[in-house]
Amino acid sequence: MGEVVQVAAPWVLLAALLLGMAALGVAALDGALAARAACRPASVGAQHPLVETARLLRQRRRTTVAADTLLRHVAVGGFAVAPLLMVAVVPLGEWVLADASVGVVWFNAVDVLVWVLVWLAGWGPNAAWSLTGGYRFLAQAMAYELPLMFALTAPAVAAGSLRVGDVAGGQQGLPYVVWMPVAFLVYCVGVLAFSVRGPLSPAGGPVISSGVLAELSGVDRLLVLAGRAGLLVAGAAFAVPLFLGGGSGPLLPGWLWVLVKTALLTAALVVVRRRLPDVRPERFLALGWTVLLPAALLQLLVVSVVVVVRS
Amino acid sequence: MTLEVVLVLAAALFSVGLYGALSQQVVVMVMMGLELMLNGVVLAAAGFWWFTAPDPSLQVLLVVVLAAMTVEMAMGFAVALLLHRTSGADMTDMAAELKQ
Amino acid sequence: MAVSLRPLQRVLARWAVRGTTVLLVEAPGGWAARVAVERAMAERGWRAASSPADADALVVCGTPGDGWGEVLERTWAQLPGPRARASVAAPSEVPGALEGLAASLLDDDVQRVDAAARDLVPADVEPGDDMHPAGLELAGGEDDLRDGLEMDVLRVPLGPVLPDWPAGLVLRTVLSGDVVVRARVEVLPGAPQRQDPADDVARRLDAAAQVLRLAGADDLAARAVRLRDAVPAPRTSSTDRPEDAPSPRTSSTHRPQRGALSGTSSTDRREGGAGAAQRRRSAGDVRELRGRVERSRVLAWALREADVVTSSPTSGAESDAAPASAPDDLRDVGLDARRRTRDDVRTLLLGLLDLDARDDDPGRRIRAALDALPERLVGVDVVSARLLVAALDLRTDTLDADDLAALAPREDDSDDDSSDDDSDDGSDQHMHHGHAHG
Amino acid sequence: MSLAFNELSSVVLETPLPDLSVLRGVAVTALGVVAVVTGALVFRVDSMARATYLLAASFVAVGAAVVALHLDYVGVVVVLMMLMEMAVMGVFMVMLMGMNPALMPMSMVHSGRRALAAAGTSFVVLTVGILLVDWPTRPDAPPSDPGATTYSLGDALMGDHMLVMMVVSPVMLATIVAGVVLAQAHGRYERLGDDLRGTSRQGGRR
Repeated sequence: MGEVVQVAAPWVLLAALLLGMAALGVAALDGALAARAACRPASVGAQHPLVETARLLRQRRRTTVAADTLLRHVAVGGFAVAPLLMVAVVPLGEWVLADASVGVVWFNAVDVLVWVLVWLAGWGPNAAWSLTGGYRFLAQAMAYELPLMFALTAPAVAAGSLRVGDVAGGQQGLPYVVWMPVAFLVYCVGVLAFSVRGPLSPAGGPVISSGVLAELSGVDRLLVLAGRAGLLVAGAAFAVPLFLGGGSGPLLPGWLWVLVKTALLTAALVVVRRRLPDVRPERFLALGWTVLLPAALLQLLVVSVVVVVRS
Repeated sequence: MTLEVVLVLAAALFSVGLYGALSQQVVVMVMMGLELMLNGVVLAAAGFWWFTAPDPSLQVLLVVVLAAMTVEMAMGFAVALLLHRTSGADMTDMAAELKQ
Repeated sequence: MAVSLRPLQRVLARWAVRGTTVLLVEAPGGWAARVAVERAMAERGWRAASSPADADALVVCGTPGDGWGEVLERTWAQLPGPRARASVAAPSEVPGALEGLAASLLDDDVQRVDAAARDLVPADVEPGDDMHPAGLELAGGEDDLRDGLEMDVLRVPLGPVLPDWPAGLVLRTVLSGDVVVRARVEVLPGAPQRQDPADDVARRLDAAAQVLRLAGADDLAARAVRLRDAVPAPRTSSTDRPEDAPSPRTSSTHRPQRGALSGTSSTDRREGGAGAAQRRRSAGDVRELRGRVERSRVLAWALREADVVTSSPTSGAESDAAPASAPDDLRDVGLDARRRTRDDVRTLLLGLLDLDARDDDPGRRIRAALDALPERLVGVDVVSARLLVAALDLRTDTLDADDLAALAPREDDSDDDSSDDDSDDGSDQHMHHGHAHG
Repeated sequence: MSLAFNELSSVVLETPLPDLSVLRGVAVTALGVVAVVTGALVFRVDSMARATYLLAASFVAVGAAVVALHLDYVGVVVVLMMLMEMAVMGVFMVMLMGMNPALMPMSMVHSGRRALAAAGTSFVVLTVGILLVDWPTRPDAPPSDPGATTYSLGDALMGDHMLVMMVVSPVMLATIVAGVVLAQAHGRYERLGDDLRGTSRQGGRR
């Protein structure tokens, strides 16, 4: 695969369009799976995102007493922007929006931004369920963030670069997922967690009346829902250059391979998400600190040793 | 742009932080002041790096400043929690009384 | 300009109404109506709302009694709009009610008038002062049970308008952070309804579905709902349940449950064997579901300690004030008081799906559970509290008039010393209850 | 990222790229001003949440300025760490301030005048010093490849300045341990009993 070329800024519109369509796809797949579970025609469920979009576009926005409207707007707007910031460093074949020299760290910084957004979305409405959701997310956040950080580090160490394009180019013939599967799995757990939906969804979920979503209606709600799906897609898209060999593959052009791999991983994550019950933060804390973190560190050790031996 | 502009901005950040650290009563707000002072240090160091020295030492200094910030925050929170737990104190004045 | 937008708006409205979200409110005695509404909603592709902000329509199931008026008005005011509301007292009223909702939501003119008549920015914001900004009381601190830290104390009533929550139940909680410090049980009454013991299996499956839904196990919950809707009508009750009459409409493929029900009731006398076979098959399905729930390691792992918050030994001081319910009573209702049982929710869930275990006197069990609940929830976080309440399958419509009088809402909102009052009341009611049921 | 910024501005202005250093100068100055303003507002607003996240905004502005000065790694790490810290700090603010945060006007100032005088003095002294000192200028051109600076940082940390790394790492570890020990009220043995299973625990309420 050749060098990555940074494209001009207006292409961000195309990226936004792609992300939006992928987010609709996530919701459609989720709806179809739900419909199938209820023994109803999957096609009806697959229409769910369009119907829901129409409904929320038509619905009025409401506020609560003594709400911090400014912070709520920041959170809602941030949800729409964060996935875009993530995919900005993901090369689509040979093109990338921002060929940042520290793309991997950049991605990490944006996924930490999600902490801020979720908490602000919980804080803004000044209501009990929202606030509880925001706090519960932060309670769990560190337990997925640290393992995720080390999982991100492993491919960067192997490629000897923090530039996403270099990491993708560093796995000619052998995608990193083959010899760092643990890092890949830990990374996927992280994606499930920062996309703020089950099974790691302490900020939402039916048991706290959808938490940070509880007081949002109309366009506000639509943006947060779309942002949530967008985060899942962006997480899957970032895994492609990091673990899945980027645009390399037979027959098809690179950009198409990136899209195909992203779509497949996204679909897998949606299916996993449906099959697992919600995990409570205190349960996940134990898992994160005692299993995921040591596993990620061990993986990093293995990768480092391999890199040292190979050079 | 000259180095002076960056340094004056950094000095302003530092001074605002100093004001916060000296004037605030609540431990957490004092810590915010300290953080702001270190923020100024970060900006100044980056300016120095750009304008005077291609030496990586300044970058290393920046990493040390970041580590210092982290340690300051973590220990600050821990001590604040300890104070809170033992005496319900959350103000610096109250903590000063503990010494007597 | 406005004219040219009309067709577009109409298309948007038509699409929007296809996915209407409904906030279901169930008054005690409204169980059959709610189930019928849920069934009809599934046929239309409608969804249950998780909160008033999410809802397009408010549907009240059953007949609300005293004390509901204000609750319903407040909830209604929280719907963002376009909005519509309906009351469904009996299953037979369901089709008309939903038709009405859809028509009302589709009617842009009606909705515009409604929207113009109210301002969604809360109008009741008072100027307030330092200690009461916007006229709200400030949250104060209180010792937390979890780790000895002080968190903001909030007074949060749970219910009666809450998805997957017992009908009419109001849990007036004082929360420290997300941990329940105090709780008081109230029940808003519904119209008295004759109990049908034959509904027992369906009601258990319904409760199990609620627990599974709250736990986020959506697929299992969907399975439980399907089994609930497919429970064959019992012979004894088939004659006096209006919805069992053979439906004149041809049942489409999406409505197997209705077809099954009418088939059973119309052919009941001639083909008792077929009904029995169907009941057997249904029982087999329930057993299969129970097996899946039991085998799911992830679910067990996720539910374990679902009601336990590690409370520090220092909080043992609380126990002085706590009324001593006999452990036996708690075990009767499926709780283990000796230790804050790790597997309470899961055990209760499996119990719900165990068709061999019969609930002979649900009234007594539920009364005991309601008595035990306030004490049991102290130190439990609010999320676990919801799981536990759902798993207890609190059928408030089995309470008799005396019970309801004892659990009626009280004017004085919980003061600082109300936990003592509550505990006194609790034991008092408990004795009274023991008397009533011999 | 600074390159992306250039591209963006060239598209927006539809003019050929101006001198890079001018653009960079404007960007760094503007970001610095944003950092100072948001930093000052931290001590002016009434809401704990807003104060915390204004501080976060100040850090993000400085982080962006650092990136614009081609220290990509350090700049992005500043953003990453400070967002994380401020998210945690918000929780501590709410927990330790002991009043309703969103609603109540807060003035937590003591000895405000003295602090103002001290801050003003320090600013004047620093500024005068900055303007008087004859700063050296680098002989070569400023670095053009942020990737190379990141590499040189890593090279320094793992080479000449290894000692820094070796000191910082144990300090961080000690901080984690000390923080947990100080902040925790009850250890897990105390909570769960000697077997750590919670069976022998006398806790709860009976």
